[in-house]
Amino acid sequence: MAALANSFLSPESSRLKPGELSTGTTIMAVPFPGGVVLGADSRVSTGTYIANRTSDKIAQLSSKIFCCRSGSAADTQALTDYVRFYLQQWEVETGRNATVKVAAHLMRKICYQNKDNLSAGVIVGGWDEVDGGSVYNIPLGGTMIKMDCAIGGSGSTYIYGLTDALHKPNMTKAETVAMVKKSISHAMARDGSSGGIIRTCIVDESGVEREYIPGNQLPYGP
Amino acid sequence: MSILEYNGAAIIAMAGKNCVGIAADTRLGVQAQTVACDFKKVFKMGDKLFVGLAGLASDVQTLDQLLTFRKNLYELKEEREMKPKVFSAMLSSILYEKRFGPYFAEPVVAGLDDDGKPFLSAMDLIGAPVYTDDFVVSGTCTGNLYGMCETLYKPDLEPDDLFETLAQALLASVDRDALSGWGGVVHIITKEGVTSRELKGRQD
Amino acid sequence: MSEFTASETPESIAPPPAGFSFENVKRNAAISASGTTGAYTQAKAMKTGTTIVGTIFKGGVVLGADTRATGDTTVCDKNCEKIHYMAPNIYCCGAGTAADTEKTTELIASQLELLRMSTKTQSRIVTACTLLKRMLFRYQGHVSAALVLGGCDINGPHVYQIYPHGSTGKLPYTTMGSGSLAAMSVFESEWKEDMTEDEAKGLVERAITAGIFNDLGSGSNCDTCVIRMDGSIQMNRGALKENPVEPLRDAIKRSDRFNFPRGTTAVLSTEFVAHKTKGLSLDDVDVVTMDTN
Amino acid sequence: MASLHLNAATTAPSQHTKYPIVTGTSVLGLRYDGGVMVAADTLCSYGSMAKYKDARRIRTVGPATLLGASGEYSDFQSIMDMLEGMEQQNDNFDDGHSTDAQQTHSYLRAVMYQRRSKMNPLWNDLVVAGPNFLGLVDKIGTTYTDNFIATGFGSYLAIPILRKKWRPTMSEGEARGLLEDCLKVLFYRDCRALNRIQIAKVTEEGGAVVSEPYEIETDWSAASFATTKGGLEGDGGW
Amino acid sequence: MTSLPLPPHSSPRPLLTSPLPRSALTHANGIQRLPIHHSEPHSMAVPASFDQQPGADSIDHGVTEAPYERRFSPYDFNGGTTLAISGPDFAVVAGDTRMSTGYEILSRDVSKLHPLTDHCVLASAGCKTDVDQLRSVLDIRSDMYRHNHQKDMKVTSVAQMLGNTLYGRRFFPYYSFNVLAGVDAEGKGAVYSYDAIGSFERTHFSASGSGQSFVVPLLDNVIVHKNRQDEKRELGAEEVVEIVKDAFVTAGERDIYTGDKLEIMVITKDGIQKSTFPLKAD
Amino acid sequence: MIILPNIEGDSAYSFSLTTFSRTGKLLQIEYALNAVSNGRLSLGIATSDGVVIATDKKVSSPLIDVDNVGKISEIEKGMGFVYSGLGPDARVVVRDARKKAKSYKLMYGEEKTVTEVVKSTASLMQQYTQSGGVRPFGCSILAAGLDENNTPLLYQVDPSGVFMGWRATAIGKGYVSAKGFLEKRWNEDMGIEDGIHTALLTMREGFEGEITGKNIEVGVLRKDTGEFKVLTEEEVQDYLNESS
Repeated sequence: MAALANSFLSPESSRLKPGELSTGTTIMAVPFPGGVVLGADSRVSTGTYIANRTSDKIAQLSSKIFCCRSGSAADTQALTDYVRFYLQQWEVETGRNATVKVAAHLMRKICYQNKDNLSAGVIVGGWDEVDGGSVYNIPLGGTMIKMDCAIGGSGSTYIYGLTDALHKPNMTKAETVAMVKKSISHAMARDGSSGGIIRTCIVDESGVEREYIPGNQLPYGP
Repeated sequence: MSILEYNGAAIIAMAGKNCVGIAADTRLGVQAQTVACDFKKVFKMGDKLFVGLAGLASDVQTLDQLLTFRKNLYELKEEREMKPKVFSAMLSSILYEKRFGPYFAEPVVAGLDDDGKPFLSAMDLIGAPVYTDDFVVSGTCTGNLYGMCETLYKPDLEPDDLFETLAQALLASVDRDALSGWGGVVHIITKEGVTSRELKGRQD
Repeated sequence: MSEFTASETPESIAPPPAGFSFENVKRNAAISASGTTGAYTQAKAMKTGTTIVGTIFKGGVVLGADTRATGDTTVCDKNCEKIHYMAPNIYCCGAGTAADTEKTTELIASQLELLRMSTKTQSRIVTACTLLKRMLFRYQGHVSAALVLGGCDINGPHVYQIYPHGSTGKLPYTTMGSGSLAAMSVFESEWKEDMTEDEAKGLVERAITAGIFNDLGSGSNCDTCVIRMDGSIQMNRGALKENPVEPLRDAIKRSDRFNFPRGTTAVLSTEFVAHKTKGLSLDDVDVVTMDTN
Repeated sequence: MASLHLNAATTAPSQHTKYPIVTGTSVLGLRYDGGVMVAADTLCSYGSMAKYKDARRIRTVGPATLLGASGEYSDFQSIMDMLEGMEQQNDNFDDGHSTDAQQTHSYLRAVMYQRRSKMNPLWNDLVVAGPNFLGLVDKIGTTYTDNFIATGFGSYLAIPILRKKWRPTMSEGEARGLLEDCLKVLFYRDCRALNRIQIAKVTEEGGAVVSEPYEIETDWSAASFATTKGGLEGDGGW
Repeated sequence: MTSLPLPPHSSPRPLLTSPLPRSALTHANGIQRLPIHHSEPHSMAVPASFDQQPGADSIDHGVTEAPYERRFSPYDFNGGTTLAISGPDFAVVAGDTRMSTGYEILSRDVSKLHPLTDHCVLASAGCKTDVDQLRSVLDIRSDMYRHNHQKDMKVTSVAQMLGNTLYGRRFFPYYSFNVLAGVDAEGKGAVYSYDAIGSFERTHFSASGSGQSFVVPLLDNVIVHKNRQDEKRELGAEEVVEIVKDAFVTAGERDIYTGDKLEIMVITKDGIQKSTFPLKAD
Repeated sequence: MIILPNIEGDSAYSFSLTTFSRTGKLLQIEYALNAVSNGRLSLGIATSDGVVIATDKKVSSPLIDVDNVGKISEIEKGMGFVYSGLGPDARVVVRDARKKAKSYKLMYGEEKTVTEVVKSTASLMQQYTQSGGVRPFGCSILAAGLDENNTPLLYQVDPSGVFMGWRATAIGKGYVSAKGFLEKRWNEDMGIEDGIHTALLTMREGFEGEITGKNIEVGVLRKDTGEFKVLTEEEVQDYLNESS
């Protein structure tokens, strides 16, 4: 089965140790003029057992910077803990709010330096005074790429076409939110490792908005 | 084959009325070949405290020495006898310290508390303790030993009856295990002293 | 300057430095590889098998566990304790390798106490959770302890699940161990928000019972532990004893073949060693009244 | 053809399907007062992909037998071919005989055992139900009959519920409610399950009937689910 | 048709090949090796394993693998204990009714006892599918015998037939642990004990299956009177039945695969008497 | 863990500051004892059913928040320390004792007896009189605890590493007269309640200003519960009101 099963897993999941928890996951982040929308499903699994069906894969790194986690639950949790810690230190030492770029670079550095030991793919997104809303994708290995529409996790393979079709430059906040929810719903419908509910996080100058879409109210379908 | 079964052993400890007994076979083998039939697996750690070690013979002896050393040190330093409970906790810590490179030995502790109550414990090779008030077993034929003890154990046995129960449980078990046997020894610990008996067992 | 420095001071002897010792690792690897008929198999440590669960209710947390410990397919301990003390307001259920759950919770409990003594505040569940996950993550899953951590602090009642690799999740209810699916089936069909204490206790007992009767790795009794927001704890060892062995034994007309008259066993030699008395006590002395005439 | 066989004999043992490709998850079945009910969802996965969402995994065989399958869907289809062929023969003979559930069960056991002995298994766990029969055959031919049966993940997540709540006197409505509850739990906790299901029943009077697929309600409304957990305080929530 | 090219790296088929993947050979997990008669060279032991993913048991969380995503093994281990004891004019045979796999109980009421004739019962634990197959083969053969000879098979004949049937599958054995009990032509109790590939002997008593080790030394002690200097006495069927109950309660306490219900059959020249006794369900 | 200076280090300062004077005295230790005598008074009384330790925690300015001042520390269940002398030094001692007590508990599964704790504390203090690059501790410790037979014990540990058991004793400023007072008051069948009152009376002797629950601290170890507890301000005040 190994060969077949793995062909449907993201590279992050295929490197899991036996019995390790995987976030499976569909994660997504899209900037819009003035802010950014992040979204994620909520399924955490071991094998095909769902260990947690309502987890929160969007972790806050600083007041307006968030990251979406995919891959090993343990690795990504430890990773975000470290970045969160360094970022807070950085903010205290410099007396400034960290920019998304700084956060992403920190994340990239740790991912790259520990690439042999980590199975983590993350998307860092947020709002800062310098760049407004911005999104960086850091897949397995530690590459860091700034993106206009970033998706990740095992479920993302099912929605590349969909997001390409749905994403337009300069969408409004409402349009972006709708697009994120729709895309994730479609990934969850096809990926056995994604599921549960959708959590979104909208960050702009005015603050942070978290939203919870129950599993029976997903905007799936045409 | 697990390395724990390299030399073979069968050890039981059982509680009686104000007494406690510990029994072991005496075989030392190298896999299926018997090398000696007077190998010591039960060690006296104090007047009312015995430990039985089943597993790789070299680790059995190393652990015996280490335990004797650590116990003596404790007694010299604290100027008091080591209680079975404390000994058991110390043994568990010593074993767990080597969690990732364990001694290949599974111990059984039997003793009498200060107030003469039986104390029993057993551990796996990394020190997970099992405390019971009836019996504990260890060795290469634990299935046999559990079967015998589970059926034969009765609470509040007198020292002499405890001996018969232990001896029968041991002999019946080792006779169905290729890796242990060749005679046995039973120590019954009471308030007054320790009675040690050598058993007549099959030599095959 | 060296003549002025003290040579290494002998460290006080008893407790060795904390942490694992790896001195046998190489030797053991050599032994495992040395088998004449192929490598020796890994020596097996005792597992808890286990069904453990935790849920929050309106005024606190209920934790539950079965009491069976297994070595391979044999029951090693019929009444072991799987709900471990962490702090006066925090308890933790452990599944996995018995030694690991026992020692990990013990170690973190002691760190928490030190922390409490220096901060003079109640331990928080999140602190316990973080200490545990850090330790487990450090050992990358080799310390195989799967935990359900529960307790109440100023932020309310909390239940966490902690996996051996060091990932955690905060949930209203969770289960772990080989019986976790059986127990989860009960939670998923019966759990509801804001239960009363009795409802929560009943639910936990049913979940553990589902594990006991449907999962072979779990068995014997059901232990529960209620931790309330008012700070009180109710640890209930053997809250449910649904399958005692005594009625079965009592129903059997026991054969007298199970009794051994004294002398049943052939003995080669007998030796009695009396305990050596340490010093003399008043019992050893004849007390004579002093002649004061 | 001969050369192919000859060749195979001189090389390594031919590798048969050792893993399934298009798979269905659990099938549940239980006896109730008056008949037997079987339930399953309609999903067939391709690896971890939820590929076919209208795969009917419960079929009728003859007038009064239900067959539910988890595992490889192609193997199930070939089993159905086989059974339908047999059914056709029964009709052709026109002697009034039709194979009942117990006979089907027994026949399937023989088929499965034979295939496993050739190291070329049919990768299915099959639930066979008749008006007064409920049995299981797995991919190596293991069989048992019981008052309730669950395959796949159902044996971990549904059996505990069934053991607790099943009664021989259950009405049809109760039985259906119980099965739907079990399928809901499976949907919550099995990555390969779907909330679109089929229920089938077989009774003495009515024979075997399979429902059209329909969706069951799921509940995600608990406030403690909705709470944000990945906040800055880092309370280990995630 | 042109012949297919040899797959790369394919090795010639070994002579004595086990139907199991090679990984299973090294995957010794206690009960997973079929017991083979002692005279067999060690390397000939046929392993039987429930195929676990390597390392899956290092994390004791139960189901970490999907039911359909494990490698195929033609064997399963369904657990259970069987036991038979012979007496001067009776034989007692017993088995628990739990059927399990891995850590699951599949069913609580599946009999391990199978009467072959009016005076002969086969008790088997192990892999249920092989047990079922073996039973049907024996049923067919004993029916044929009856039709050919116009009489029931004697226990001695059944014993020989079972041995032959098992050996017939020497290189793809029935993974079943068998005990045969009955009364022979003289009316004496007869118990036969088997290994998985047909080596057998008539013994005083026999036990096999997952709880074997808990029961055998006990019967040595209580029934056979080994290592005992007190007086030996003959045991009647009733007393033996009570001893069997005690033995099974013990096995149920310590073996996770034994439990739910004990089924006992007492075989005398008058036929088979059945009874049951409850065991623990955890 | 106390990180001792690296002995193999080649720093020019890595030699012991505590060296013998020509007259055979270790002056640094004597100076350390002076630091203790300058510290505020602490005293302890072992009675038949418990131990009481008490200390003066008067502060130099009314602006200091006394709620955060504490000189009595629990070491483990049923054991407490009080010090006179330098607070920061005492903190190091307390932390070390707590850690060692915990690791003893992890090793042996039972609480470390007060005698063992005192021995290891004394050995820590001794090491600081003989190691390179460090100075002796500027504090003495009174330790209250129970031995394995549940007998209440009171120990004193000095900067030199000397330790001794007492029935009642005092350290810090005015310890001579306090000891004299205790010598008169102590008797064999004193109970813990008596002990607390005696401790308060002794504290009151030679106390500058009014003694209140705010400016003294009392720790009580009771034999029956086996627990050590630092009394709250109100509890101390109640005892004070009772005795006056």
